[in-house]
Amino acid sequence: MSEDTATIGKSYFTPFNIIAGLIVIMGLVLTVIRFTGGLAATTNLSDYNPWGLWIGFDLLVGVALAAGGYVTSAAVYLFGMKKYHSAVRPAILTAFLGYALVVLALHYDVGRPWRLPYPFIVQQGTTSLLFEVGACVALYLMVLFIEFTPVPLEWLGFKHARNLVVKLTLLLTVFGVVLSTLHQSSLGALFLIAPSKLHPLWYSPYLPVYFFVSSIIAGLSMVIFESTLSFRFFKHKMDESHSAEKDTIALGFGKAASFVLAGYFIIKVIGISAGNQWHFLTTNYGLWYLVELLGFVALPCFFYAVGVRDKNVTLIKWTAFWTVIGVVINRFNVSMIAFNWHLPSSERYFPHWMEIGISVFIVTVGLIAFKFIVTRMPILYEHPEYKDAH
Amino acid sequence: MEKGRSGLQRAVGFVTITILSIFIMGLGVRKVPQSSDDAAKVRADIITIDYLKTFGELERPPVLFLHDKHTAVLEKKNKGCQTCHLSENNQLVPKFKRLKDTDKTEVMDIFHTQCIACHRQTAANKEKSGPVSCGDCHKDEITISSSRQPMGMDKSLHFRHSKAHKEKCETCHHEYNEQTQKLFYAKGKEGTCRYCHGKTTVEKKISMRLAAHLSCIDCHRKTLGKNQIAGPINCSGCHDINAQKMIEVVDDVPRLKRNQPDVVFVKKIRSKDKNSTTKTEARMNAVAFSHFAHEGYNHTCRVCHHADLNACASCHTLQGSKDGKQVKLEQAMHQLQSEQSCLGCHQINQQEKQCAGCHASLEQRRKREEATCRNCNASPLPENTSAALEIDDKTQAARLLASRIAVTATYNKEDIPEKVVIDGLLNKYKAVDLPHRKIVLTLVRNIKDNKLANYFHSDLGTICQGCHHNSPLSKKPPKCASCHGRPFVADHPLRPGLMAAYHSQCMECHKEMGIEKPVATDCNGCHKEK
Amino acid sequence: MSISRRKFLGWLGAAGLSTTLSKAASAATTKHFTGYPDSVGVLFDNTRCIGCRKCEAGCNKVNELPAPDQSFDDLTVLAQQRRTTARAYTVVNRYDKVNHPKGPLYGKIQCNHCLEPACASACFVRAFDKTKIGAVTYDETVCVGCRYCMIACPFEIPTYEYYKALTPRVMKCTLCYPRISKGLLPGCVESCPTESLTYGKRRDLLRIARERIHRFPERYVDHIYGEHEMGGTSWLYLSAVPFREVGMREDLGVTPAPELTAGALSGVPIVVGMWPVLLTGIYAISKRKEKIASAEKEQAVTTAVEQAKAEAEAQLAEALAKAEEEKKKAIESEGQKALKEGDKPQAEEADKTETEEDS
Amino acid sequence: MESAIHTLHEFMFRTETITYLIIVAALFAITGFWLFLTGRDEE
Repeated sequence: MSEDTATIGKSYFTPFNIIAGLIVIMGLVLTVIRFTGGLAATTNLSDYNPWGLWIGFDLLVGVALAAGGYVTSAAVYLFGMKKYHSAVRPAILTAFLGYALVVLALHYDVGRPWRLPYPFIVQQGTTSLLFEVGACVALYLMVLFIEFTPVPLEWLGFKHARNLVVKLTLLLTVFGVVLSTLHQSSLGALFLIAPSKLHPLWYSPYLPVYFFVSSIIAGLSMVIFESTLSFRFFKHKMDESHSAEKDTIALGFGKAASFVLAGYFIIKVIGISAGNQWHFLTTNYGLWYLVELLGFVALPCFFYAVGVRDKNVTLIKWTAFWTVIGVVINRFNVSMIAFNWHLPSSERYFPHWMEIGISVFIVTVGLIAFKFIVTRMPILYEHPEYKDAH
Repeated sequence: MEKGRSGLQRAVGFVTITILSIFIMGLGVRKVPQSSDDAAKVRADIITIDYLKTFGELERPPVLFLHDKHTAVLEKKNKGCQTCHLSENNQLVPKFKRLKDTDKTEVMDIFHTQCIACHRQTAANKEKSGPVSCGDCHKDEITISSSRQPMGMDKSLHFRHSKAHKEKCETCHHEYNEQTQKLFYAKGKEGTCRYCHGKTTVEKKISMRLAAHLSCIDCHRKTLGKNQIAGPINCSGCHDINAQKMIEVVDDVPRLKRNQPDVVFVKKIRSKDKNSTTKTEARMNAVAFSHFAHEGYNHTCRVCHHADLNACASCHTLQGSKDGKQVKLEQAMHQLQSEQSCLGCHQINQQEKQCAGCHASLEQRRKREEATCRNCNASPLPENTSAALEIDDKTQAARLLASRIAVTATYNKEDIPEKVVIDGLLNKYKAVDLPHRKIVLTLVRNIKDNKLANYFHSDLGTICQGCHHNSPLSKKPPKCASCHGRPFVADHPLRPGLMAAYHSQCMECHKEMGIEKPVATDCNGCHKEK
Repeated sequence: MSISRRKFLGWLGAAGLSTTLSKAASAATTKHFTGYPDSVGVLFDNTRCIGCRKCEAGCNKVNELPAPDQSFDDLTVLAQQRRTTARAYTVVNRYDKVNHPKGPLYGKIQCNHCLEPACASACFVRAFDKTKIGAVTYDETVCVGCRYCMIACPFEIPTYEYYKALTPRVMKCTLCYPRISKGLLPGCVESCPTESLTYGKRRDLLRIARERIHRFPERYVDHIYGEHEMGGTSWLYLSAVPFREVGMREDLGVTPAPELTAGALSGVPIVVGMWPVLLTGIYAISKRKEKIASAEKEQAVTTAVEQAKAEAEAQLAEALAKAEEEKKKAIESEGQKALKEGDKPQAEEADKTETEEDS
Repeated sequence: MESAIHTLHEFMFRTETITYLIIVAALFAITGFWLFLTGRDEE
């Protein structure tokens, strides 16, 4: 990837395009294998391990990292922090693409993807947390789509429609936060039903709270991380206010992330105490838990704080990256590493390369879509016709 | 930016320290047993050094000390027990380098300085030596497990000892005089050591463990010192299961001479105190008991005489007494869980292969018929007859015992059907010919030499009931199918269907009796293919 | 499917009806549910099992499952520990290392048909149903294939046809629901030669199990597995040794699966109910603050503008005075020109102030 | 007439179904109510 790849009129055979193209070709081949050979042909899933990378990464991590959408829009539209306004559109775009890809990935994972609407139109399993997750993700995807529509409408010049949607902003934002609260927490609550399978250090009645709070952390960090990348690769697309607000956003979101991380650390410790799981801390799993808790919660909390106090934007950016990894690790732990811990190693799960391939393919599709939209539509700059319209 | 950099440096330092400390902690936690051969070890000579327990909670895990390993090394160097043990009153004290556990620091220092000093010196001599650092002795994880077997003296071993000591019982047996506070020998009052020496030391009575190690080993050692044959002086010699099997067993042990009766009535003992208010007499007939025969069935007197060598009823009175821990005479004789009671021991006998085939499927706590009681609590001669004949209790008991018939009663061979055709699964297999007569005769033959079994199966048809259960004794008992039909009948939830009744009875019996063929899962072993 | 859908729609209509609500209200969550009263089950007694795999064969036959890799007569497979698969609803395992004087013991694994099935609780299309008779059935016509049931099942029973590309199903024992509905025995029970499997009403089975323990206390551990595990199961177990030694988890607890998620589910309506209130409230507060701030700003601007105006007026006055002075010297037409020039700085000044305030 | 509820699962299914319906209704209602509440703010 380099800056000039985005410049229209140049050769299509840029490094980004070549690599992305290869990945897409691989993804399409794997897709064919998946839908002709079944899950057995492409995954290491087994009767003991029904959920693998496609749930652990594509769904859990995907949704967590797309939390920037509701966090930013809530901050700007509900809490009145207008100085972060330039972060809203990229965040909404990231979230929209994130959720769209989550849904795409689910088509690979479930056995009969064309039945995905069944829970809503055929038979409702209302006692299932997955029903709740499904309903919220589906609705939130719609909300995000509507929230995002002003961008293509501006791009296409549909002024009326655009203004109509903008009027709905408050409603959509409230709705988005409600839905996000629900499904972010419910993703954690999915594992509440399996106390006998998830390691006691990770299993807690507070799992939904942990997932929700960590999604805020993930959202804040992703906005910082993603604006860093955007600045690096799409600098020429940014207008003055976006470039100028970039550091303000890093400082503000960093401060928020640091504080939320502190709270998260406290409730994680309380969870251990409430379940009296201290003795597990001296085991191998305990060690790994401490790595997660100290290395990826306490540490970024401290780094963010230092970064904010010293106005060190570089440190904040790196911490954001570190925190994002921490959230990924957390989701991996709950869904794969600490899950089925009671099984002998021969029955444990490790993803098949094709599973990784599909995940990479989906992320690549996301990047391509992001690049396509950012280079064409008013994401990182304000459309000249709608300046001062907010 | 300068300020930022310093913050960054601080942060990097913090990361490094955190991650390092996590991994150092992790290393501590992850410590796994290092040598795999240690892990698999079982030894009989493990002594757990945890003497400091008496002075409060242990600060470190106890040390597992391998005694034989040390004595073996000492022996090679021609060093004796005195290397580690002090002596008192011409006897070696089992404690390490001290006579008493005085106080915490002193005991701890004795172990630390002496053990480590010796290990150091051995190492200095370039020999294989023991650990000198804390964690190598005080280990969290126990990698060696103990195979120590309890040791005791049976009739055979007792005979060998008494023969070696020319029947001088006083060599070992003693009593304690409270006044003079001295041990003395009382002829005719000998009992097993454990009657006085309990699990733990209580006041003047040292524990059995201590007593045995003081006396036995000391004697063995001194005898060995005189170049005579003696018992073991190392741990495994007595406590290793294989070593125990090597101990010479005398088959024909002459009867012990301790004034025990040959036959006796198990009954209430008439109180010598004439003013005794208890007037209760047993309602059941007293049981004639062949003490002589039972001596032969058991390896030690302790099997029955668990507290002393007096008559059962001296403690286990009819109503129960404090001495008998309120266990009444009836319970003492009939309790099933107890190894000392008649029924308890007989029940254990039923687990023998030749008995278990039938008895394993019999409910132990089932209500027995009254006639069964009479097998033991048999009616004696009417009182006036015995009085007229001037027969005393002993003779009476002997007569009763002599009148017992211990022969398993079976029907005439021709009355026992030779084979029984089982044809419940004709849709799948050919009919099975059950060799009925052969089975009956084998069962009878198996218990031919078992007096206990013969006596209890002396009623005609009793042995048939092993299979023909739940129906009255009869020469022609009902067919299995007359009760067992369809499975899972609501009225009789515990009654199996015909197929399961046959299968479980045959298989259960074969399993219990150790009959390996046909294998239970080999259908064609019984059912011939159609 | 259509029935349950109608049922759902029925509920939709009934939601407002008092009958439904009152019934639901009478069954408060603190109520203890004991399952369908006459439901059936099976009691497995491992002291009777001989490990012949006849139950596996029977199951395979009545459920028309594909032939196994190794024939059911081949007992060497017992050497390894197996689990249920998409081709075997039930398997028997041998446990050699048990502390049992009479040799190895066997364990049979199949769906336990929980009284409160975790799979049913977890399924988002209600593909699983705890039927009145006791069987937990699976409806492949609605199954999406999310495999959350497999995550949820504490006994690790449901399996999946991973090898099927387009029509994979969750596979598990059905307690031979079609057969028991017709009054027949489940395939495994029917083929067991020793009645290690006792079929009957769960209530009766518990009684039988207790009776066996009571009569042969030395033969069994004093526990009926499944009586309370995970809220109780329709399959019950008796064992000669502690259940963990025959591959059964003793750490599952007695909490029924739906209760594990009840807390999280109850949070949903509260969030939906109160979040909009809370968020809109915060919005209103921030909006109000903004309003006050902008009012203050406006005022500040007005003041500034007025100040500028005053200054400008002063300048104007000065200019006028100057002009007056000049007027004396100059002719009338020139005086008018001077008046026009005095207007200019005034406008410029005002503009400047405004931009400063804005930034 | 529906038969009595015998399992917690059945109970939860019924209550949750109704809860979800209430939720949907509540979302519309609360939006409407907010508009009603603030309808004359501009005046």
